[in-house]
Amino acid sequence: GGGSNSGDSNEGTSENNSENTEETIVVGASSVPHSEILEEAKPLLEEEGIILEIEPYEDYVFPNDDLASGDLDANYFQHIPYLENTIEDTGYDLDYIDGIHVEPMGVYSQSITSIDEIPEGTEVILSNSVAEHGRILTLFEQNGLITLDEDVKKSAATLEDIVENPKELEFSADVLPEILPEIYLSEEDALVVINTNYALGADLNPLEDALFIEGSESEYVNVIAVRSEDTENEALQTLVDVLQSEEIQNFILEKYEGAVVPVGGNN
Amino acid sequence: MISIKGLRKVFQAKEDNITAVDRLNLDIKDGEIFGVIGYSGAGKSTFVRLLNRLEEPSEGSIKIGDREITALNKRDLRLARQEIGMIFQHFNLLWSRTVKDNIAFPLEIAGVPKEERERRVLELIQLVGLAGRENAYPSQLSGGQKQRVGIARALANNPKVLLCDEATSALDPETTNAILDLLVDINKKLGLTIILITHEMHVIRKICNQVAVMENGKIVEQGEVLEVFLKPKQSVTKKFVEQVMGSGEDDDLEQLQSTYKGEDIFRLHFVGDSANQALISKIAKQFNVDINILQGKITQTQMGAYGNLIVQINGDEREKDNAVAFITEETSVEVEVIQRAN
Amino acid sequence: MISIKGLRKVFQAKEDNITAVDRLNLDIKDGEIFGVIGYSGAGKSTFVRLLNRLEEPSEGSIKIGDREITALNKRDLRLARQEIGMIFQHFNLLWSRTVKDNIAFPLEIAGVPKEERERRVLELIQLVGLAGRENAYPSQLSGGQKQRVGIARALANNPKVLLCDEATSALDPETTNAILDLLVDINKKLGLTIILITHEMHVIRKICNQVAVMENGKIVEQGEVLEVFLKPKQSVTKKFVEQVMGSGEDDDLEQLQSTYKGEDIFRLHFVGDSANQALISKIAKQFNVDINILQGKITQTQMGAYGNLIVQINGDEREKDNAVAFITEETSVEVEVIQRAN
Amino acid sequence: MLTNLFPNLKVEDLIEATYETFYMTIIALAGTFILGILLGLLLYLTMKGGLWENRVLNWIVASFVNVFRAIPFIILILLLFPFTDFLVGTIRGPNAALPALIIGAAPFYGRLVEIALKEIDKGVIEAAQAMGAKTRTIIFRVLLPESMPALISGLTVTAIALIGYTAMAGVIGAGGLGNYAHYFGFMRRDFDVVFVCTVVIVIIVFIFQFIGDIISNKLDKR
Amino acid sequence: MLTNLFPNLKVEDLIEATYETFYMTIIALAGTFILGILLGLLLYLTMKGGLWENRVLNWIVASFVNVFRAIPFIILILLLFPFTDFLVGTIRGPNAALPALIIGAAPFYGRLVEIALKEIDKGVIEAAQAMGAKTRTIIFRVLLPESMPALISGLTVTAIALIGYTAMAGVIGAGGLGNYAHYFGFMRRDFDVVFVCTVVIVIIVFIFQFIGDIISNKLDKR
Ligand SMILES: Nc1ncnc2c1ncn2[C@@H]1O[C@H](COP(=O)(O)OP(=O)(O)OP(=O)(O)O)[C@@H](O)[C@H]1O
Ligand SMILES: Nc1ncnc2c1ncn2[C@@H]1O[C@H](COP(=O)(O)OP(=O)(O)OP(=O)(O)O)[C@@H](O)[C@H]1O
Ligand SMILES: [Mg+2]
Ligand SMILES: [Mg+2]
Repeated sequence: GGGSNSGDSNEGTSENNSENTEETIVVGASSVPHSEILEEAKPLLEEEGIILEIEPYEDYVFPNDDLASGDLDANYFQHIPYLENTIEDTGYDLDYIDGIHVEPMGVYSQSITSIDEIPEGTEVILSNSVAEHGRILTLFEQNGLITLDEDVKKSAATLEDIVENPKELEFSADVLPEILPEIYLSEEDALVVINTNYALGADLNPLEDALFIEGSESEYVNVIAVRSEDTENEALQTLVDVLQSEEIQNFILEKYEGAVVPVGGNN
Repeated sequence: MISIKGLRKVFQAKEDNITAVDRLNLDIKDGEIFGVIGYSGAGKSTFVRLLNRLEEPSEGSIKIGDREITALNKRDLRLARQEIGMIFQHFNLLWSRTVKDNIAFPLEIAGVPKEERERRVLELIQLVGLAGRENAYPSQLSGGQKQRVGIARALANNPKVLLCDEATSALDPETTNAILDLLVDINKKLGLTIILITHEMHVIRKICNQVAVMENGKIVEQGEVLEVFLKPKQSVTKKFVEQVMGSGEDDDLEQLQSTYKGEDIFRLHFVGDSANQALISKIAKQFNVDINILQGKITQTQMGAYGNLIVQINGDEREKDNAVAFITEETSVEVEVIQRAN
Repeated sequence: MISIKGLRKVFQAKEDNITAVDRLNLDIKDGEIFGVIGYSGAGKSTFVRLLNRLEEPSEGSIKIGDREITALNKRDLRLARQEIGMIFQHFNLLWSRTVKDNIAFPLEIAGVPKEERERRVLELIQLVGLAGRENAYPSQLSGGQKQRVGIARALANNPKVLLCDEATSALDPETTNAILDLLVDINKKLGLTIILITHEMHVIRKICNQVAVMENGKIVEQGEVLEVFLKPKQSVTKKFVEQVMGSGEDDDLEQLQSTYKGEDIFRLHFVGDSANQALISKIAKQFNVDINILQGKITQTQMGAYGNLIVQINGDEREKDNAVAFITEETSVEVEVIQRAN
Repeated sequence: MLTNLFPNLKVEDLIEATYETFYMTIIALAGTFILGILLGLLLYLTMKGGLWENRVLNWIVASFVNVFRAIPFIILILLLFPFTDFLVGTIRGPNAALPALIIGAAPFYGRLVEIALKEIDKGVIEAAQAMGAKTRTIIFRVLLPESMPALISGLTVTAIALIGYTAMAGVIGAGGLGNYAHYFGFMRRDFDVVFVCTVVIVIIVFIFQFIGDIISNKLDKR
Repeated sequence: MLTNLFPNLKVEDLIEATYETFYMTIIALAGTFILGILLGLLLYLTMKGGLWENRVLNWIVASFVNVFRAIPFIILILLLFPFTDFLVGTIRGPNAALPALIIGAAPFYGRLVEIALKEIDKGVIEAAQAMGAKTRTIIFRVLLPESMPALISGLTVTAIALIGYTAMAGVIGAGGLGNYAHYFGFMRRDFDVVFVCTVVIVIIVFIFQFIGDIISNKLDKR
């Protein structure tokens, strides 16, 4: 069902976390790794007197809509640039509390083993999720493969903003992100840009197999987004705290073998 | 009174149009049993289908009682149709309903209450001889049984006019007779007007008052059954009348001619004049000839014997001639020479 | 030679089973035209459908030629069926094909080359009188026209055996005669064996050699047509024979009795003995009576006149008695008293 | 045992997803049946030569049917938000999926109904007309009963298409097996979950097909 | 003018997406037609009382049909990856979508074919049997021609369902209008793109429906 007991009601949140003042928070999340991480955090939150309800989302539009409309108390699926884009597009009064993790974007290929060996005209296959395109292109720019239009915000760049492409890479951005590992296996000569968490599923070791990969200091940190008025909400603060706790960070590191990098705690 | 004026129906076909019913004028009196005969494709089915506007006329008008059928709006047409029963050439039963429910259908339409409906249905099932099969579905019935369901259905709602398209053509003679008796009965008791297409002349003879002969969409002959039977004018009519009158089909005649080679064979046409009664015994007495009846059929009509007999006349040449001359000149019996000895 | 032994068909129904064909034994010679008559629901259609195994027999065996139909595997049954034509009571035409293509269908199945197929189809269209309608679809045909397409289709592939289920019951007499002539013709020329269901006795009389009467799934009477017509044993048969022999249906008799109230009326049964020829003129000469033929039907058979006449005998009381006594005692004509004056 | 074979499967979740799928399918099916019959009848009655021959109305109904069949499901859900909100009071969850499911499936079923109606022997309709039946009577006593086996078979087909649609209804949090398989199985590469969900879906499909076949055969008296 | 009304719309992209949708729909439709007729015939022939009555085979075909109708499309695409790779040589792009489209739609069409075949008058089948026709002849000269109007109407319905499917085929880079609307319209909140794509889809649906209706009516000689 929809976000029950949602809204801005913060009454009853007490600093003592007494057992009879339990509060429910509803958090929208995409599948991997967000909802997995939230599930892990559930029992920890319960100890704090907070009941966590996870609302699964399959797309990237509705979770922000629902957050803005009040159906959700928070969502956990997006990185900061995407959130900013959405706010710009819609005027939603959203903000985030803090970052939780980074899913570094990696570029893989079966036949090509180093950046220098990339032949001219190689096809680059990337996710059809436009939200990721700026990020991916930036990665390519950082690795000296292309140059982007300087007037465009990096995080919002699209394929059309490529001004220099010396290797004449052919970008095809039309595949569902979670199918990319299969594409990697089948299209031997192409460069495939895969989110690390999906790469794991295909038994790739991002740290070893990737041709090049984002660093953990990437600005594409996945955050807990909330309505602006809730940034100080204690229950949500607690959620962030728990997600940034050592226990969860260890879980992330273990489960994703370093492919999902926990952030926060240190800032 | 059914009054039809200039009725016409043209079927649009790709190559050429087919005029199935062609400027037909006709009056049918209330309570009449009106037979329609004609060759296959003459337009008979189309004609009756026009009467309740299952087929929209291309031209012309139809009046039943004081209702101008061709001018009715949908609702009035519907009400008018409830008083017109129809028996279809191809039965058109609902396969999803049992015999009982098929017969009950027009009663449901007319809003007859349940108990009365059931009573009436059982009565009709008895009448058409389907007792014991009331819960069978049409697919489990023989051709004739389906036909009888169709008949019962058409009669269910006590219509004022009944349109029958080959209603008995799938039935054995026994069942046919039973159904025809039933129709006559209803006709007499309730004044039901019946328009009946058939190719079986004995059906016409048995129950019709009036008969019309159709050919190429037109009524080429029409009148009292007896009159048409007695004096068929068109060759179609003659062919049909011969059927009921049993007058030798051509091959029968040939057979007779070869069997009685070299002998005198005549056909005597009795035309329903009571003065001709006992003609054969009269001739036998008056002339020295033997009259041998080979074949023929005589039917009694209100005006006397009607029909024809093929006879062989034996005897002295002179006597024979005299006998023939007598019949030809002194009686209204017509003599047709089929074969002379010399 | 078709040889049927212990043939039985039971339809499973919810309430009770229906034995449509019940332990039937029958032999039909090659080249014979075999008529089957019986009331509606007697099991006639089921019987012929068993012959080509459209209906699987519950019991019994069927042999056509030296093929044991009931024992054939699928492939052989298929080949056997190509030599068995069938005319269906409900036509069963393909609505998606024109008249021409419907008739061509069995030829396609038998793998006849295109030109020959076309030639044959045109020929058949002529034969059944559908020239000009060859490109019409079944939905554009009248009932009789559909029937004729079915007939042409069944004949197309020159079958050895033809099964006809009410093949002419939707046809006018003229067309019926043409079709029957066609059948006899093929029967004579090609030795086609025909099994023909009909309720029209004149069809039986006209073309059949043998006739079987079915009742409740059993053959209750069977034999040469003439024999059965002359000496019908079962009451079903009598009823059917009366149809073709025109012997007064009961209500006709009643009418006669009322018209000729108080007079002597007899029915004379001529039983096909040539010694009885010229009986009426003989009586007229020998006795001082007038014989007035009221009604009746006489048909010529190979053995002489057969049929019956209802006559009124007028004259002196004594003479009348003598005349009747003479007929009864001296001739093979049977006298039935319908009404005596006193 | 289940947990051994399918380590990632949570039985309660599976049961809940199954329940959601059933819930959505059955309610949506009921709605689809009614709306589809209505649309199918309208298409049939207003067509050329139909009982209510009406070019304009036919065109309107046909357009409606085609438009709603054409719109991708996700976009349909989006378009229906205001309507759904008004009707169900929420735009999330299984109940919110129902309007989109029904409006997505009914035009489809409507076409199947139209096809089934067209197969009815014209003769029996004429017979009913000749008896002076109202169009209403013809609809309820001739058209629907005589086409019922095909209507039921068509409904079975639609039911199974609906089960497929419910998978897509996951985007608005309607849950169901398809969503469960995708979100908790496929996306996480827990193929045991995908497998079990697929098996359950197949079983549900068989159940629908089985019931549909039985009813359809029972009704067919030809 | 277009660019004024629909600022986010790129006409070349729209044309390409339209082309992709047409391409996938038409090729998949051809495959679906053949495979669906095959499946429908098998279902019909092997059913109780059918020409090839065979419980086991019927059960197998029915299972096959039901299983593939039941599997959510995205999972179907996944399952078919090895097969697609083998057949088409790639698992990406419009051609790679074809196997999944066909295998997703054919079972569905197969059921429609079965329903259409069941409506054929038993009498004409008997007539063909009585002439000694091979089952093959009965199939090609009786069953298919006599049910053709319903088969074509069913194919129209399937074509339109296929257009819906192609939207989902976007996930493997097959493009098409549905995908274009979803990713370039909906995801970017450019609703003008969604709108135009929907209109184009509706137009395509109308074209299919129009052609289907004409053919079906032309063939119907009843
Ligand atoms: N499929 C069936 N299921 C049940 N009963 C059937 C079935 N087919 C025929 N019958 C019954 O079997 C009996 C014989 O039917 P059949 O069709 O052989 O009669 P028929 O002699 O041809 O009659 P008609 O002259 O009316 O065509 C009838 O009582 C009929 O109701
Ligand atoms: N829908 C139609 N389209 C075209 N022609 C038609 C149509 N219906 C009937 N006809 C033609 O109209 C003529 C008259 O048909 P109708 O059915 O009235 O004949 P009928 O006298 O009833 O014959 P039958 O005794 O064979 O039933 C026939 O030539 C027939 O082919
Ligand atoms: Mg007719
Ligand atoms: Mg019969």
